[in-house]
Amino acid sequence: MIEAGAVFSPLVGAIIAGFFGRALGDRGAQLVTIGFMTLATLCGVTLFFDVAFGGNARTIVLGTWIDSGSFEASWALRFDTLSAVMVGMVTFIATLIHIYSVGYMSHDRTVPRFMAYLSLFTFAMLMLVTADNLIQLFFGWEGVGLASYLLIGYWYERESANRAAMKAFIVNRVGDVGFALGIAGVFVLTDSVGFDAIFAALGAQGTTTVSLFGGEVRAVELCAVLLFIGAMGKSAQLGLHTWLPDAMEGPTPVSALIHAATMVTAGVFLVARMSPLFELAPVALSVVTIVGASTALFAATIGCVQNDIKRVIAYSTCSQLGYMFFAAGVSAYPAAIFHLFTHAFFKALLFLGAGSVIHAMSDEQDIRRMGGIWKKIPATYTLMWIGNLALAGVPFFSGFYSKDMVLEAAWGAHSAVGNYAFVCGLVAAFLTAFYSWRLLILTFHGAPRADHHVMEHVHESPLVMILPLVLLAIGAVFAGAVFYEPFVGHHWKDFWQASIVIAPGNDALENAHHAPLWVKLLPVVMGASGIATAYVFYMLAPGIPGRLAAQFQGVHRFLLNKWYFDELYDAVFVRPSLIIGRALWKGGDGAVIDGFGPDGIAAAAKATAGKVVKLQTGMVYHYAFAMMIGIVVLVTLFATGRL
Amino acid sequence: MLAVGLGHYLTVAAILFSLGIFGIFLNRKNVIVILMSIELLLLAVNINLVAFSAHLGDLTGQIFVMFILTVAAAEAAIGLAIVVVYFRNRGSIAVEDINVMKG
Amino acid sequence: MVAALNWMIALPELVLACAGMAALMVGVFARRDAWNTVSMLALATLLGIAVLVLSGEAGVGLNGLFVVDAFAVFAKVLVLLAAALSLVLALDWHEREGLARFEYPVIILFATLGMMMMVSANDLMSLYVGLELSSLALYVAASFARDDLRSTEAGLKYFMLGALASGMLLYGASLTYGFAGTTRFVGIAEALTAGPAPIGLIVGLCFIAAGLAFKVSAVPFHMWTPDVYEGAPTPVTAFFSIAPKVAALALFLRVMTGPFGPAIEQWRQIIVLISAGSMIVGAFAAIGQTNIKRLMAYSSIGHVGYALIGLAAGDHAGVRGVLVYMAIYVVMNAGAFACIVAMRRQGIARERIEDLAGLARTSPMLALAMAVFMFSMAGIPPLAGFFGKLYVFVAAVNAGLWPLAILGVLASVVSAFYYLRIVKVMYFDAGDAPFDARPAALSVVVAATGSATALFALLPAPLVAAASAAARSLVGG
Amino acid sequence: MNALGFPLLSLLTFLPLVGAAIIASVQGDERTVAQNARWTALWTSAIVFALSLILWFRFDTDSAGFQFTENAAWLDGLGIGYHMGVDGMSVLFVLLSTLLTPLCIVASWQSIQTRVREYMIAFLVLETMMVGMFCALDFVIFYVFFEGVLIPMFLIIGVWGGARRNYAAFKFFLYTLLGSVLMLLALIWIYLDAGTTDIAALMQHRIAPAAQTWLFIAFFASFAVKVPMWPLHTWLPDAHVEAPTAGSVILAGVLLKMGGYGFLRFSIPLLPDATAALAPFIFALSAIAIVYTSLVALAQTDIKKLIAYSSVAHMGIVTLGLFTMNQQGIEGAIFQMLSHGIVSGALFLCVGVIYDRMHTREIDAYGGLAGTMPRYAILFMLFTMASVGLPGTSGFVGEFLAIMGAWQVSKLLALLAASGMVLGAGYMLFLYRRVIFGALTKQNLKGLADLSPREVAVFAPLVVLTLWMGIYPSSFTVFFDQSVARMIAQHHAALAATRQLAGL
Amino acid sequence: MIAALAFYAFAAVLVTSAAMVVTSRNPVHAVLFLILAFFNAAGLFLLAGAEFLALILVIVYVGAVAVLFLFVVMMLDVNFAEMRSGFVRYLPVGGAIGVVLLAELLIVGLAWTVSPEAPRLLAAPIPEGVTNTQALGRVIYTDYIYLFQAAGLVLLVAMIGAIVLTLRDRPGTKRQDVTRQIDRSRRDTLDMISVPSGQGMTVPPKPEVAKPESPKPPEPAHTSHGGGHH
Repeated sequence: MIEAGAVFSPLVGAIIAGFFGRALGDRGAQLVTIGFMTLATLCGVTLFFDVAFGGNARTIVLGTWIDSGSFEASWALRFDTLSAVMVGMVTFIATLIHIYSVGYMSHDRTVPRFMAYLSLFTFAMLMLVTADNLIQLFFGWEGVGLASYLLIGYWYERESANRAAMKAFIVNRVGDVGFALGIAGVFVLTDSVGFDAIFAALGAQGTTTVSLFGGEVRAVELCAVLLFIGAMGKSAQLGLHTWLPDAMEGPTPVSALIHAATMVTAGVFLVARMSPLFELAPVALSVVTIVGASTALFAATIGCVQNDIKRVIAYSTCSQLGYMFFAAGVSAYPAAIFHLFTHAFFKALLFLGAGSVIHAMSDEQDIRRMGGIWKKIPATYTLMWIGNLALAGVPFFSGFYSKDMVLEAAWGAHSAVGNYAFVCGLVAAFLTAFYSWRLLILTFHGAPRADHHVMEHVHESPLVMILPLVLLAIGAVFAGAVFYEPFVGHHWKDFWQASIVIAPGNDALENAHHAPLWVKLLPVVMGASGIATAYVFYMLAPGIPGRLAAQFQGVHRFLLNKWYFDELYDAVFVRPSLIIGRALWKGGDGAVIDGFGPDGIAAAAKATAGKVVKLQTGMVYHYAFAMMIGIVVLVTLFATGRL
Repeated sequence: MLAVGLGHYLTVAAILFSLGIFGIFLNRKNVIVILMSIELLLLAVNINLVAFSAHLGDLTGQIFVMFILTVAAAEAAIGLAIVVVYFRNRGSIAVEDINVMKG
Repeated sequence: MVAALNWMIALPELVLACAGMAALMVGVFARRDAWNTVSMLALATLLGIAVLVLSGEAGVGLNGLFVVDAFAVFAKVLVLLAAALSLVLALDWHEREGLARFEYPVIILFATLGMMMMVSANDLMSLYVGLELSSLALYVAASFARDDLRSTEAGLKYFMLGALASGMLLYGASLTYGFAGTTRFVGIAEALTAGPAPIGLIVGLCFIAAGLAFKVSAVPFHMWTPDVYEGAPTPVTAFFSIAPKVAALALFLRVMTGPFGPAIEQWRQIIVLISAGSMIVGAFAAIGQTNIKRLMAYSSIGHVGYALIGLAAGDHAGVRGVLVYMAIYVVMNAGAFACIVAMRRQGIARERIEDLAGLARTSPMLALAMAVFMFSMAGIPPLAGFFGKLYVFVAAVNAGLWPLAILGVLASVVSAFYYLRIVKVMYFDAGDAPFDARPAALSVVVAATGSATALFALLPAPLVAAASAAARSLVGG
Repeated sequence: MNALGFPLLSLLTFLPLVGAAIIASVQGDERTVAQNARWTALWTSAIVFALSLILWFRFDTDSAGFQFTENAAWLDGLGIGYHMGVDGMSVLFVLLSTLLTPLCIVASWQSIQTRVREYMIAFLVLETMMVGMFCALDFVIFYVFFEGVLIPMFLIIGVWGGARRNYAAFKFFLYTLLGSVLMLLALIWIYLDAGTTDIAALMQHRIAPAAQTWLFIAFFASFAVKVPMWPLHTWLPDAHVEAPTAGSVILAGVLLKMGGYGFLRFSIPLLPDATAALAPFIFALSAIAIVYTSLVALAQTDIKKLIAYSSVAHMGIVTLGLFTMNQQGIEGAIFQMLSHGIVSGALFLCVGVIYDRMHTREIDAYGGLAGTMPRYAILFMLFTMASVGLPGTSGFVGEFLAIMGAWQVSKLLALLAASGMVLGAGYMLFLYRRVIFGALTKQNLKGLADLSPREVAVFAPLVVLTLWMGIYPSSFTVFFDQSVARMIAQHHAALAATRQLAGL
Repeated sequence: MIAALAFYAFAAVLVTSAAMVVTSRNPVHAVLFLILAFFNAAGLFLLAGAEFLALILVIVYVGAVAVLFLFVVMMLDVNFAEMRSGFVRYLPVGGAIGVVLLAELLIVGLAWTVSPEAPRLLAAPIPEGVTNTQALGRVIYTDYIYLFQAAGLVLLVAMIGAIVLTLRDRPGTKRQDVTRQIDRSRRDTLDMISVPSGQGMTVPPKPEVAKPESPKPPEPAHTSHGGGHH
């Protein structure tokens, strides 16, 4: 019952707010959704402690869903440590964001719709994390995709919002193709889509090979890579990341909830969930590591030059997701999840703080037009500081624990890819600290760059917005220290139990605990130097960035334009699709198929008809002539042959 | 060579028949010539039948000829009647003018 | 030679001949109001004869010149029905067009008599005489509107080409006689079984086939059809398109499967050729037509092509197919022509397809009936026309005539186009002024044929059983 | 007769004709006739639907055989009987037909104002043909209904259609006719080979493998046009665009399924060797269809045409699934057909809603409807999502199962099938964005009324079904589980037998 | 030998005149050539032993049919033609087809075979010792009565047809009214007046009574020969 309460109460809230929103009014809808979210949180947090710390893992089957031959997927709620961590985190943060939204969206015209979408999203996310089989996971997966689409495009009158929403959905779909095929592969391999059955059957299938485009590959590798492609889409990894920055078109609470704390981490969750599979697929793990590490670095480079406050944080999210992935890639799933967990708090904090800033600045998002407002909104300022400290991995904030753990694990893998990840991670840590303080300084310090009209209106956000920030800040400060030991400590196995499997020999996590001191210190040093650099650039010598940009114009533009990924995709996929579609329509369907098919045949028939009719001259002698020809032909054909 | 046999009669009939056919589709001017050509066709048939009758020693051929003659006479009557009414309407019986309907 | 006269088996023909002459007398002496009287008399005669035909017994008579079997009975009933239907169509039309002369029904009666004789022919001579009797009557009927140029032109063309065709037929008959020494169908068959057919007989066969192909208007002997159909008065065209066609096809069947039965391998190819040609011409030539009678002419050419598929098969299934096909064809064609006869606006008969525009609004039932006929002719189930095609194609596939079968179905698609065009004009196009009120008799014909066409699928068994029996009497099996 | 004691299937089939007869016999001025026709048609189709629910409740899902069978003599000379019955593969299609008909009639309540009587008659006749076709257990009977559909549909497109209705109606008619007549020849061949056209008996009949290829091609000509498969699909966009709303609904909802059903009922079971041999060919065409028509859909400017092209793509998934010859693939295909019947029907209704108000189907004429028509926007969103196969809606299950099936055949095939997920999302969202989202700038759109209660009533069952089929699809798949399993088993047995023969 | 010479003579003239029928520019000439052809065909018939048919051909065809042609040709008074343009234009194709046909027919005629079964199948062998006319007369009203009657019907139809097509019911034409003719009584029409000789005559005035007209021939004369066969 409590399980169902945790998962389904957001749905109830969404339905009530969505369909009866007009009757309830804004306030009513807010109350209903927040009420149900609170209920979910209570259940979720209870379950978190019960399952994760009480060891009461369980699965509740609700009913059959799809049943076709041996393909059996049921609706079920699976609560093991992994799920419970996620459920607890998701419900808690989602509730805070619901509350925050009351203030942030207070001037919106369709509040019930917004609240319903938020709750709907939460429900889908919960279905995702509590799935007992790949199909239900896919349901939640797509469900959050839908909610994300709806929320990004929430301001549907804005063309850019619509584009961003579509982009998010479609890019995610590309990943989903991989996911779906991965599921197909897993199903064919193990004849099941339920987790327990899959994991049980995997052992015997470790060496099974399948033919692929002429070659033979190990089935588990193929499945793992395909599933990871799905994860890349949702978690905005390099190549499929383009939607995430655009997704900032959505209202800020959405960015916080979906594009920072929860949905984007679904990919990491998936890899952790499928750890028994990935453990059998070393190549796939290497791929995960490389992609994750590259993303971490790549996104951080872009983050350094972006000017939109939300986009900077979005790229930071992208980068942090890369950390999680390469952690998972070196088999340090607990580290990945731990970073996911802490990241959820500080990134939500950052986003909501940014939202608060935007709120204060009359919907201004460009940090070049901010500055000098730290005194006017001290609470927000403080909270943003906390968030950035956590993000930069400054010691004893939560980010410090998790990021260090991730980097140590990468080092601990003692492999080439592990080292690559370690190096990337270190550089990214430096960049992270740099852009975090760039953001802080540009936003709050210096001379005000906004017009005075805006400046006059700068005001502290209402309590309903600040309160969630405070709660998140508490999390951002303490979550790392509190949960370090159970999540990634020496006895992590007692905590995670069967929900995460690490094959013997993949000892990155264990090695991390025995990392030398320089490994442990280096990230902190990188973070500190990043902060220092930012301080120099933007506080002490504000001319340097401009000069650097002029000096390395190519690099700067390259970074500013996000490595030209959008342009590349536009040129390679989007535009050609439209052009080809049009060509196939007019040329393929119209000219070729219809031209040679129905229309052509019809025209030919008409032409034939004209010719046949012309034979009918009306002249008797022609008719007689035709008869003669007829008889001569008949006689010639059938008689003379018999001479 | 001089002994007259079945083949000779058939040859004559074949030539007549061909001439009749020829007459029908080469004639452009007068419908009545077509009717006459048809009479030639029938004559060819009759010569055929009579020759076969003689060759086989069977009367049937001759009986057939008799009925053909009868029917052909009736046919000629109808044909000429139609030609006459057509002439009344069209004022011409040139074959080339009989082309109101076509296509 | 002992003459087995057995004239009683020709009783229906005798009665018909006497009735024809009696009708003539009535017409001559009754003077003014003879049209209606004689028409009614003729109608009654036709129906009465049908009963007589049905109740008659089978056998060979009149010194072996005449045969009555289930096949003949089937064909005769069909001919009589067709004649009666077309006569009903003529009742009102001829009066309005000033053609209400009593000779018309008399001529129809004699034409019908000739057709019955054709159907019952058991000898080349009776074949010829019967054929000529009906042909002469038809020549007259075609030019019956003697003051109308088109009608007389139709008569003239029909006559000239018809005479040519009978010349060919006779030439073939003479060659056949010369080979077999007899004109009796059974004798010819016997002579043929004795050994391989010599070239002379094959040539004769070709000529006879050509003559008969002319009568059924099969390609390339079809050229007269469009002109005659267009020129003749519409009820006459209706008559042409059904009764002589049935009779000639029946004769075709009998001649090919009877006397020339042993030479099936030779004539099958001939039939395949003319059948294919007919289907093609019937499908394509009608596409551009604007005159509906002309369109129906091409349509009838196409239908003959389908029917000939059954003949090409030449077995029980094939003959059955032809008979079923023709029976259905008679009904739907009569109905279609009834609709065409009803196309009269402000006293003037209309023949253009465009004149049907908007019929679905002005006269929904007529449009519905016409649509039923058109869909049926296109062979769309569940209408009757489909079943005709089905039986024919079954025969074709059974006999392994794949090219013909494939050509047939493809041609049916092409021809569906122009049938649909008529439906389109009636239903899709903008309306015009309504047609004049049509006489009740016409409505009855339309309703009867229309419902028979539409509902045939409900009770196909009687017709099929009769056709099957008829086919059995002709080819066994 | 059957377990019910009365001929249910015949009743379902022919009851609409009774309604049509009643409508035809109504006299009076035009308004009276129209109103009468509407109500009579609605009542008739509603009663038929209610009766058809008996099938839902009384169908024995544990049996793979034919149920509710009826037998009667018919074409004596050929030994062809009137044989009706349903099995798991057909029963749901019957229900789909009986469900969509009353909805179509309600949907046409106001949009059809001319020749209402004929319209309603045409729809009832159409229902007869559809139901009859899915119930037929004799090949000839099947064919009769299969072709008979053309007549009312031709009239519906041609009389009540749009500007290019002539072209569309002719194209539709002749195209499908061309396909079917070739099947007719194959049918006749099979009949002569087996001596029967009874489907149950034909299942036991082995056709020589050499002949199967030809027969398969003939069947293919018919069913592939109907489905429609690439490159035989071009009639569909034209027909859809020109047909009135309800016509499009039936066309997409039921008529396209006739092709898939035909493959399922005839091609696969009767011609196992040819099926196995030609499956790659079908796969190739299906895959092309998915990618090709999706791309074409992207370029469309007409709402209906876009949805029509999406139908072709979705039916590509169906044909692909059908020939995978595994449980997931075939069940996915069947489910996809059912789902597509509901979803694309609903989408066409959605188009109809705005077409009734604006009388244009150009995408560019719309934009920003979300503001004025929120209820409509929600519905449209739901069906859009169902169309792109969002889990939880009916569209997901079929597509996903078909992909599962395809994977077992070929990885590349599965990839191409799955690419439809991306492209489908592309064009559907593109459409939605341009119609519903965006700023409401066009003046004439500002006064649009949201859905009326009547329209909501039409959509309600479709919404329920879309979600029901998405959330609890087992209640549908259970109907055809057994039949499909049996068919697959027989297929493999037949192939084994052929191999054995070849081995000897 | 004489018979053979006669055959060749008849045949040659026959073929030549037939050719002239087809090719002559003046239709009247064509008819006359047709008559010539008939005469020669009759000669061939005679040679083949079909005397009766030869006579019939001359009497019926030349006497009736050909004359009818002549009659109609002259009645319609068609001016005869300049050189036929089409004739030349179509000659190559038409000639080719015609030659092919002729060749085929000649091949057929020259390589004639009779079925071995034929002697057994003869329906009416020529009886010995009777004239040709007698032999025909024996069967034509017995074995072939059916055809005979049917031929009569053909002629009847021809008659009806010719009448219905060509007879004009012109207003004002006087028509024979048989009933009235029969109903006439002498008293109405005739007054017997005894005229004293040498006195002259005065006719008393009396009401006008339609005089019986001589019946106008209802249709062209050709039907009359049809009647001749009955």
